[in-house]
Amino acid sequence: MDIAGIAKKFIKGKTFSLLCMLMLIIVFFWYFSPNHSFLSVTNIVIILNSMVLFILFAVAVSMLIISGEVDLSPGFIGTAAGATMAALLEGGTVPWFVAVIICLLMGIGFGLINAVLVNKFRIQSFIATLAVGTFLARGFSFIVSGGRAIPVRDPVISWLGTARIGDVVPVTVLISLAIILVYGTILSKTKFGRGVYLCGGNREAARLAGLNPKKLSYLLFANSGMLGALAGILFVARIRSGNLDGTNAFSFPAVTAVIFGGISFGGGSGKMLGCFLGLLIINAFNNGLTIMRVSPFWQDVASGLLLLLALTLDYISTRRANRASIPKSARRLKQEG
Amino acid sequence: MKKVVALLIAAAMAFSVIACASDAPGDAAPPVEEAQPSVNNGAGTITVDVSEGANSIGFFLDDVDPQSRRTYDVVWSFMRPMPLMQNIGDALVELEDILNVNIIHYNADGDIDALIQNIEIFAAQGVDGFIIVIDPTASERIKEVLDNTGIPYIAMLNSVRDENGRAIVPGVGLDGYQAGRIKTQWLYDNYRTYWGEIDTARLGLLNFNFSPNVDFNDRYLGALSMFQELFPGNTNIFSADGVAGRLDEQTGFDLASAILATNPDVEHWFIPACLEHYAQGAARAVESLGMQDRVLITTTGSDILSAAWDSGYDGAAWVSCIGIHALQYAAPALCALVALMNGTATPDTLWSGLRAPGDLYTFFYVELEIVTRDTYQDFFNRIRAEAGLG
Amino acid sequence: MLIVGVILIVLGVPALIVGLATLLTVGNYSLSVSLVIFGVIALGLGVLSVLSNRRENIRRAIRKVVGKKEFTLIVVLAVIVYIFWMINHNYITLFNVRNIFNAAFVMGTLAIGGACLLIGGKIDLSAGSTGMMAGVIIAMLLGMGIHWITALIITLVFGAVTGLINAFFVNGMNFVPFISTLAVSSVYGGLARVMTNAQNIPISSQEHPVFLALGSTNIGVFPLPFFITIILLIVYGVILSSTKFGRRVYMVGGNSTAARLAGINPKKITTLLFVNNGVLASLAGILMAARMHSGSPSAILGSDLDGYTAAILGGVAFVGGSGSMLGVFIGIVLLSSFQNGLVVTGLGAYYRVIASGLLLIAALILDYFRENSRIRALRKARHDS
Amino acid sequence: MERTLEFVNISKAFPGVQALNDVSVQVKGGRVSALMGENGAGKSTLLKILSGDYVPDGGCVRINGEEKNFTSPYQSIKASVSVIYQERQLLNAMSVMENVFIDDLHESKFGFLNKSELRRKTQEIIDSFELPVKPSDIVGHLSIAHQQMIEIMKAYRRDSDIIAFDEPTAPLTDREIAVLFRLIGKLKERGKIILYVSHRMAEIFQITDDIVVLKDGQLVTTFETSQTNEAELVKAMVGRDIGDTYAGIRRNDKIGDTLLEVKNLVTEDINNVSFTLRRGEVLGFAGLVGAGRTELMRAVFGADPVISGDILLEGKSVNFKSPKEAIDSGIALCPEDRKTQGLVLSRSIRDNISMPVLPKLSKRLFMDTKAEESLAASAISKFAIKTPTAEKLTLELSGGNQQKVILGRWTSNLMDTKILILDEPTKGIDVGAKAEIYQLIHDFASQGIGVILISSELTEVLNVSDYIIVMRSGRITGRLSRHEATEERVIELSMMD
Repeated sequence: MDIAGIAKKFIKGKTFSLLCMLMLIIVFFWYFSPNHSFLSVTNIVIILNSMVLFILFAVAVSMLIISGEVDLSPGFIGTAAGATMAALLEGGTVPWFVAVIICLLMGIGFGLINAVLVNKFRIQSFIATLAVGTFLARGFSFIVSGGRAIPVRDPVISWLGTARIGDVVPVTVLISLAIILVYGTILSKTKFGRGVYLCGGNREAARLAGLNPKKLSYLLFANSGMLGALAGILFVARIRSGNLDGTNAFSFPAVTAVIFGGISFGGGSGKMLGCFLGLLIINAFNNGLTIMRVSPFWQDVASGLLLLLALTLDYISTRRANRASIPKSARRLKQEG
Repeated sequence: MKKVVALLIAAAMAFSVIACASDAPGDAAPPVEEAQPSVNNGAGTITVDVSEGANSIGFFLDDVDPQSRRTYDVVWSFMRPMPLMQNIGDALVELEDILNVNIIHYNADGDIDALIQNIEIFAAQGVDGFIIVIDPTASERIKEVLDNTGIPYIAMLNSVRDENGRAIVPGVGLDGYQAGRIKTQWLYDNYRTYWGEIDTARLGLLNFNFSPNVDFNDRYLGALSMFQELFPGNTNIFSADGVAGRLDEQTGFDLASAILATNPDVEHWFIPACLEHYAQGAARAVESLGMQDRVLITTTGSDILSAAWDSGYDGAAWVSCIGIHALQYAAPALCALVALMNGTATPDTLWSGLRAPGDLYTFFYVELEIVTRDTYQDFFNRIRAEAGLG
Repeated sequence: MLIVGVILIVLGVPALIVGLATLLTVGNYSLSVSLVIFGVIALGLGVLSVLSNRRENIRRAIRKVVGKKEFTLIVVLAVIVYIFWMINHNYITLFNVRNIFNAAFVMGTLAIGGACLLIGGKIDLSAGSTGMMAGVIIAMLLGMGIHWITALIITLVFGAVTGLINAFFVNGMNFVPFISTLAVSSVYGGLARVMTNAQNIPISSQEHPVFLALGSTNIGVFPLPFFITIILLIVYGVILSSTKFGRRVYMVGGNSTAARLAGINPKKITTLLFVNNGVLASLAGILMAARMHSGSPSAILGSDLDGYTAAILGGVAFVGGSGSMLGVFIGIVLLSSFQNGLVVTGLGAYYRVIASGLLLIAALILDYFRENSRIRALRKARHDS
Repeated sequence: MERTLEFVNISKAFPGVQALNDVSVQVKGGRVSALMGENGAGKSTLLKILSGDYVPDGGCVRINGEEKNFTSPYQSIKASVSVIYQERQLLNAMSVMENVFIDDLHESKFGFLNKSELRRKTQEIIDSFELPVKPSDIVGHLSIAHQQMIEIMKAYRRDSDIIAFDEPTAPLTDREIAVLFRLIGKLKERGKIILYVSHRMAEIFQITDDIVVLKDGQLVTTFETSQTNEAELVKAMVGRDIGDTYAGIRRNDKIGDTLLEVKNLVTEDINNVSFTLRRGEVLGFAGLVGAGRTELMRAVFGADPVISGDILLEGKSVNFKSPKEAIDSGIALCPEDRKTQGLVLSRSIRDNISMPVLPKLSKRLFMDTKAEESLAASAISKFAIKTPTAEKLTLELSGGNQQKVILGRWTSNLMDTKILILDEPTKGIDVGAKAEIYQLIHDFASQGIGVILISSELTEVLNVSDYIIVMRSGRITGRLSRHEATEERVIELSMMD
């Protein structure tokens, strides 16, 4: 394919429109922020730092959305993992890596509960994960911590939470970037990733072509639980205590970022790069609002409108794509269906 | 048509950004001139304690005339949008002209990680001081981040203590445990005026709690310990932990109504609620069960109750509360911060006279006074007068 | 069947007599009452099975009743109430029953709107914040001295408008319902806190005694707000079961292609359902404001999840097309008595969180088996033909 | 006034296939007119144009002389036309009376449903249909036969002037068929226009007055039922100059040893089927829709659970729990419905071709994109798939090209397919592409692959397969070699009980 063809395709693609929006936001806030501090090195690092936990949740949720499901429980699993981590480390007897492994296994456990409810009992994934998250995981975090935020004083974990490489870039930022890079390549370059797209596009056709959608669903839910737990661990490392509000409120923004990044509902398409750009846009936007000293209540309003805008753009682009290829009658059914 | 909608939403967003940028307290948009050389916070030989001159609510002026220096940017940062936090914000704004400061509001909407991030953001913006609710669940980390910024700060509401309980940050707040004890004490001293003599063996304690929050938990423990001291051997103690619900009236209503209705053998009830929302819910539950003449409710904080009294509420059960005017917090905190920013005081010299033995810095405890329907007006007026707002 | 009937009667009668006797004399309250209950049930079943043995139509009537979803729900409700009653006798007192209803009216009103939407094949997660906004709006309107009836109407119209907005996004622009309503809910959350500066807005009892009475008067055992919920349940029950519009809601939820073939416009129906849900959500907010004498930006926010739990417990299928208002009513009472019972029995708060989760998951699994058994019956039918 | 229904110069094309080509048919009231023709002859397309599901590219529909063009099913219902499809559109969770009166619920005052009226009217219709069903029964709980009768009742209740039946008797028992025919008789007396589509010769000769024969989207001829016989009808239906399409196939004649042996297989839809497939043989499966051929192959392929019986692959007994196991042992299945079971429409041709061989394509950790691209390119060239690049979405391909992509998937260089099962491979494909596919089938056979061909097109099965098995309702009713098999014999076997 010649360069012009690739370029034309790129322009029409989702990544380009995301980059434009990102530029728009950067320029807008660069201009308005007091002495243009929006683009200062510290602020960029702050933005990346604020994205760390969101990246983990977004990666967990994006793969599931591509495969046609949705998961609202990682935020709550994160809090449960954080509380368990703090409880395990309290006595100082349990070494940190044992505690980390236990928490990750616990995250996988909650993920598997989600998988069983969705696959075995055919419960719709969003109500099943909501139930597991808001009740089971949250209840578990209260029980394991006895209702109080246990301080964490383990040296390695506190280092993890606060250390900065070259005194600028926090370790957690590097971890999160590494994770989105690894999962991005898995999704686009490996056969497992290809399987996620194929099962998301047409589960029965994939099964008849030798893939195993059920196993994949179990794997993805377990992975989502694990990444949720990992985010919980990083959260505890950063604030050095098992706070019980923890990352409960992170599930919704993660799904927002994933949709914003062009991963369409009902699976089948969308890339991890889009997801990263979506996150960058949302966090840069929120950061900008804070710098301009916008009251947080208005930030709630703005983040709701941001998601609606994302859904509108997704609607317009799918409509344009539809008009191009599917015969009219099939499209009429698809739209009404 | 659908494209029109997308543009509409984008416009709505742009409007919401600009609208709020303009009405945010303090002129946010114009670029602040280059930050001054870093404020000399507490260097050198300051020994005299400027806060000695503080009046009973803790308001004082250091010897630097506020109008002679530039306007300081002060960030008021807290975790969750509660009525008290909002009122403290408004009280700080009232003091802006007197102390020549510009207050910037920030609330983390329950996300402690964002709270920490935003300290760094504001530090990078070159703000001059923080008045911050240091959430006890992450106090070490928040203190560490604040110290790294080198910007003076005053803790609000929650005291910050190290492992062996020493206060390590100057702050203004309320002694939750003491508040719990005072409420039960008040109920004990005044129940006769409402009920006359009663069979104290058939008296019950309905003790609200929201255990994950350290402050509410202290109030719960204080009330419990005082009740056990006043009525040794009385086992009618019922704890109502709202953690399964939310911090709202419905949870207070459900818990109170369930416990009150299913323990008929308890004739009279003390309800020293730890949180105003639960007290309001309990008051409605008592009214719906027709038990106004057998239940006395009091709580910490007077925002909801004073507003209700203003609009004519004269319910028989919810009779009193610990009077809290936001100025009681705002005045001492802002004055102390201004002194730190002016360099006329150091964290060590603030309120040195009031320091509890063993503490590194003083945590200025707000006076706790229980107010009733007929005493709350002049309590508030006294506070305003003492804060120089007449 | 005859022998079973006889045995049941032989067991039932003595149990009833002994139960009544001990109740009046010895007064070991819980044992004797249990005996009475057991006696009554055994006797009743025995008589029924003996009768049905002889007359065919009685057996068919019994099978018809037992087969219904609502019957299993009533049995579950009875068992739960019985267990909680055994643990704490004061669970069944006039006051506590009234508490159960008082805790149920917000969840109930939201459950009605939510159930209608589920039956029509859609879902709305913004009901909670719409209700909260309504509470805030009516408190502000009353604060301005507007007569409570006009304020009530304005707030209900606000609810309808939020419904229209949801309908525009879901029907007009094909957004995925649960995501777009979540986004709208976040917008309302922020707006409410901006309008109220995160404060409670009190409603003074001097100026609006009638409005506040709306929230606190009782009609027999039913508090007025729950009484309104019951009336709504009856009205919606009738609409859904025996009006043309009602049946079309089922059609649109069950098989939208078949509905379209019958000339029904699914989008028009679901738009009406969203508007209806907005109005009911704001009614819940209004009644809450009346009960609590204030509009608060933190009220009702989590209750829409409870509403859907009650609807699902009540047998409303999550995929749409089936469910009844009678089932929803039982679901509401079941959920509220369950949550109240947990408090009354003094179960630790943390375990209450897990218990309500297990209840929702159990309801979802029950829904699966109910749906599954129907499919198995269908396949068996095909096999026989 | 005598009712007439005319299709005037109707033509309709789909990407890659001309479903109807300038068809003109005239049908008069008071008569039952049968529409006959093989699968893909254009019968169902004609009905869908009548029902407003499809809009014709050319020509129009004239009812009683008046031109009508329907753009939605509801419009045709309003114009008193009822078409009863095979896939029933019923509301399973609702009662019989609500389904029957779905678009005409009787309202008493202020919108309330007049249930008693509704129940009375439904009972009337139920009595005339002689069904052991009550108006308030839930449709979902009824047997398939009864559900089909309710679908028919819907049309009967509308009392439409024109009623079209598409294979109505497939799920019905003989008693219900008799009831149906009596009702059709009554409708005929009331001067209704009745179109009747069926493969069952016995029915055609029992109730229809005249027969319209279609083939490859064109009108062949019309008969008076009384003037013609089965042989003449079959000849008209299939009497294609067999010469060109099939004669040109370079057949494979090297048939080797037994490749696959299935003994007494029992599943939910199959009872006690046994057959053998030899290397290089093209084994044809004929039968009507619903005879259980697809279910049999899905069981062999491991897609549906097997209750009892065993399957021997090259002599070894195998028990496939999932399609993956079957594919790894060299069995490939091209499913009946390309769009919902064959392709992932939202992905590219390359993705769809490389699906089953992903493990072979990944070196160490990552996918070897070059190898994948060359695999796709070779498949595209081998099957002459008309596409600019391998990145084109399968969504945008024609029926023929989509089928070739699936064939390309199962016979790509990295697949060592031993057995290739083709389920209706030429459904909805133009005649030209069909000939290519037939040649490919025999090329595969000559490479020693055992090919199983399921097709409802009589001539295709007869001319392409080496050996033919005929099935009906889950059982094998006949086995014929290519030479002894004739259309009449196969049709007879596929309708025998």
